[in-house]
Amino acid sequence: MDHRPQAWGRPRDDVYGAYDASYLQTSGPKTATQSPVVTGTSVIAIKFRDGVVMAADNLASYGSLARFTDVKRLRPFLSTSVVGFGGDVSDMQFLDRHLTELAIDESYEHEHSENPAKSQLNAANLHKYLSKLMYRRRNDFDPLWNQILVAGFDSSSKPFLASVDLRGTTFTSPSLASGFGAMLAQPIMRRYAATEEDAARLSREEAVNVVKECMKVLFYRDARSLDRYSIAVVTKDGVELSEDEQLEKQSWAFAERIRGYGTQTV
Amino acid sequence: MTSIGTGYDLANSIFSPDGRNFQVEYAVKAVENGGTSIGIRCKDGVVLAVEKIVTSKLLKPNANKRIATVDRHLGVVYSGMIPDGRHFIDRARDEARAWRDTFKTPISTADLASRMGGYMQAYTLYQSVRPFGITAIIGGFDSTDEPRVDGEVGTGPSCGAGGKVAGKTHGGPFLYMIEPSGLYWGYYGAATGKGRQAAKAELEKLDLGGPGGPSLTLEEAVKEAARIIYVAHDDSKDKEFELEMTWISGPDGPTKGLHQEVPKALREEAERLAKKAQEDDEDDEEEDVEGKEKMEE
Amino acid sequence: MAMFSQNPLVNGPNYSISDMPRVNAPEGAREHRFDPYTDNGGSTLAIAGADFTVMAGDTRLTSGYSINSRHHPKLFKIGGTTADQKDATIVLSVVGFAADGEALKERLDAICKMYRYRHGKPMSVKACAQRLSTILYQKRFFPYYAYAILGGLDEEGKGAVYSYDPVGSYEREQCRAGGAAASLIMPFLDNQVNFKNQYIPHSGEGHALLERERRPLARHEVETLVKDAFDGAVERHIEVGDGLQMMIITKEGIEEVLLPLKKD
Amino acid sequence: MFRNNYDNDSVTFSPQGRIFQVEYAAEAVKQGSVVVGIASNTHAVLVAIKRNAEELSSYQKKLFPIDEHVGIAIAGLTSDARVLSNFMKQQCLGHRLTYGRSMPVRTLVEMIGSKAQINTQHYGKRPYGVGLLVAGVDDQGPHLFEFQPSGMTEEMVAFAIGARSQMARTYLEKNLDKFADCGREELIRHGLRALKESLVQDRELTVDNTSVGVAGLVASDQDGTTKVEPFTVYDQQEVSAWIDSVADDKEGGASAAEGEGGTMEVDS
Repeated sequence: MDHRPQAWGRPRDDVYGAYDASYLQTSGPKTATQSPVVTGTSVIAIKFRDGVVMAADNLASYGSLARFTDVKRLRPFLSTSVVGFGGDVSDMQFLDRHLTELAIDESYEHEHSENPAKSQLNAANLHKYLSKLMYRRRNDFDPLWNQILVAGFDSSSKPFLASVDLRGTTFTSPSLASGFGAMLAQPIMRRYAATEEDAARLSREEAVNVVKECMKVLFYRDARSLDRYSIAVVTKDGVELSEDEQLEKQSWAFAERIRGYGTQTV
Repeated sequence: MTSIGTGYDLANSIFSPDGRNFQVEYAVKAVENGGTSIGIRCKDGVVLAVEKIVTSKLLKPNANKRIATVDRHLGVVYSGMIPDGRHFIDRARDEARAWRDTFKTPISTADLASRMGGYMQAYTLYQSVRPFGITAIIGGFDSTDEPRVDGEVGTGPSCGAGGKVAGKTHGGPFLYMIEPSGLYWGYYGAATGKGRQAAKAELEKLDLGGPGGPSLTLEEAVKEAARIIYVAHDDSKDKEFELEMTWISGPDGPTKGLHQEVPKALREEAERLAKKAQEDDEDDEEEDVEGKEKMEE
Repeated sequence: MAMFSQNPLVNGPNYSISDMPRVNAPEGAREHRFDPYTDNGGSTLAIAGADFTVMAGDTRLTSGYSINSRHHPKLFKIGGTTADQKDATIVLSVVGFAADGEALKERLDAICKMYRYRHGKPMSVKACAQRLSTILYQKRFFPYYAYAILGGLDEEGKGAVYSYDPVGSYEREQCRAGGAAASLIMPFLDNQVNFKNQYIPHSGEGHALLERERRPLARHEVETLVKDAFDGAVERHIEVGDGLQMMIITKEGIEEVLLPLKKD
Repeated sequence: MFRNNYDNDSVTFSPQGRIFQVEYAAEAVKQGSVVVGIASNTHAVLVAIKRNAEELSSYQKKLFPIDEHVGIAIAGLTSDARVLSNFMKQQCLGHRLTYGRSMPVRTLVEMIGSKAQINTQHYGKRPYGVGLLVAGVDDQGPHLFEFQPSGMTEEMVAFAIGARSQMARTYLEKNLDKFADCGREELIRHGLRALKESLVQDRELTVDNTSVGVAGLVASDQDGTTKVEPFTVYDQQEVSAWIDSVADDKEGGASAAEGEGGTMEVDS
């Protein structure tokens, strides 16, 4: 027994090493999120004639560690829109809970409407809301470390797809991709939907195929990706979300010819 | 009301020498002037109903709803001062949201009743406020599934530590009624407002609190609720009224665990039956009277 | 602290205890490694005429070398009675950090709408211009990273262009280019709009030549200038391209034109 | 000074469960000049009588635009109305900024309802001394709401509040069934006729004392979608044609209405 009561119940330094108190921020100014911790990689989406297709893999990485392999990063909202999250997973969970509350508040306002679907928040409204939220958090220097894609319909019932990031920057385009997808998937998607007119000619099947093809390319070349993914199709009939898809028809033949990496000796 | 004029009834939170808070009792009077509200807890859910007196022909029919949803699985109906009821619901919704913020899961019916009971009670404690002029009935269906955590991203382990326990049951239908004093009880069937006496008498005839639990199904309860409101209305026949009804079933029932308005077709059917039952009753009475007269002859 | 020093020989085993004195930073102070700004590229341009104003901007939105969107307008109608701004008479262009630009536009528009609600009349360009300066200056220590240009018609019906720096310094000008390609376009405007360095040949000795007479440009001349300016900028600047959005403000209202630019 | 011991403040119930201060506040509404509102399937209109303090003074405004899709008519304390009006304006603007859509009319009305209720439950506050008719359009179509000092808000097909408004309400009740299918102009005329019912003997509608406000949904000619006709207040010469159009049926009463809406019920 140590003679200092202050020491009772404490971990011993000679067993555990000195405690690193630096994270306690005992001095210096307060810090908010400075960097993402557990992260999700790309989210990709493309518009087509009657709606939008969105996909994201089911991996949450901790640095280079594939930490969680069953993480759903596409979330339906009011069964009329889909929100896809890239970036920090805990911030995504915060946003998901926030959106649940928003959806409940929204149902309060319209529970007695004759036709609630007509006046409920559509994807454009939701994107506007999220952009205000993200921008406010960046103003507070406490950003939500995500890039978010929102898919659904706007007030004139046209397919809607837009993005907002941790700084509150918003933009829209016939196809969108966050993270690695902006480099690898976006050029492929733009081949099929360079303009709104192109997108309006795409069929659902074509759009789904393009997205699946992009997910494959991303799995091949993005080290923080997974071959299990979620895919959502938003149409006027609602959201069809499947959360446990497997990448099909992978070909690793090309990998055999790549030299200079890994354990190869030649 | 023997103590009117003695001065103990002029401010809230004042005890009279015999230990009463008159302002709370007067608030109950405001409730007793309001349209009748009832709630029925049955086998597979809860039904709420309210009698809305049509005060003006110019009101838009069926546009002004009185039963409100709190979170997704709870319904609140009230009798008394309607603006106070709106305030009550705003607060109930805030409580439900605060619960979710803290516990990441929907609030249970019992917990909401407790929170709101506390809130109402606080309005009997100070001279600077007045009690609520309402009695509220809270009905809800607490999820029978393993409660999900808001924002969870995966499904978690299916068994073992942190996993699911086989055979464990959760939730079910619940019904509470809160009075202006903040007092609340759980009920099998609850009634308040102008026609509460008649309504209570009818509720007691239903098999709600038997040892094997209520045998009444939701659909039957809807029809009973409509009938009871019609019976309770009897006394103020001169004024027209609208019947508003909502229900909450379990995840396998018609509302899938949500608090919703009773579908129009079912409500109209229930109203038709209620009117028919009433007419039959009246006929019986007339026959009774005739019978008596004959006897006297 | 001393009691729990890191010397096990003297004191026996040591224990980790967070009893370090708390040096409190000033209330609300925050350390950050988060950069709240980014440059979304693009360029804007405004030219005032005798009875019109032409505002223009490209529609590309970039971050780094990525093109985020090929159609992201930088021109906004301000102060109309309705959300669709059908009866607006003022145009704001913003370039720089797109999220700040958007926020700036919405604040100015909200202020114009409150002005109309309170005073029952629309805000003049002059008043709006002054107010915009105040908005920018109020955020002097966390500025909107946005180069704004405000265009409209003044009380006499003449074209008015006001240009701003991010912290609210502003002046009324004949013309102004902003954003990524401002340094490419501005000299061209100096020459073509204000006739800088244009002298009448043989009108004097040596370099003491007479300047070419200044005259206000006609609308079609201005529109051609704008197109030429952007075609040039697209050629030389990677952040400019995709589409050219033009708004022409006259006493009849605001006319909007969308033209293609190179998408490379 | 007081009628009884229970009417000093809004935190005391009478033995019957009434709150006299709130009831007295409702009386203040009846001091204001009359306003009428009607909603059809396509439009919501407000019409009002403006008062002037004396011959040469200006007329008190009765209709206020709140946002492009909503307007209000007031009866009672104008300064209280201004507080509510500013609040509503701010809420609408905020909602538009946050969600990029116009605020649902019911949501807006319930907000002021909640605000007013607080004033009836706390010592040191007083109920608002004003009643409102709120007319607007949203995704669910046109709406008309009544707001009372108690915080009570109700959606109406048509309604009138203010001095002598009972006569206007009687007119509205008689013509209730016609409103739903009324066109814009006919709806305004119904409003003006209801207003006339409430006028004091030998006073009439003039361009100086009459205000009209309209919001509506207009079918767009291009793609069949509906567009919002923003809430607009009409005064002075803008209302003269409407006043003229209801001027001649003063005695006949029913004649003008009969043409379009079938026979009008006549009091026996």
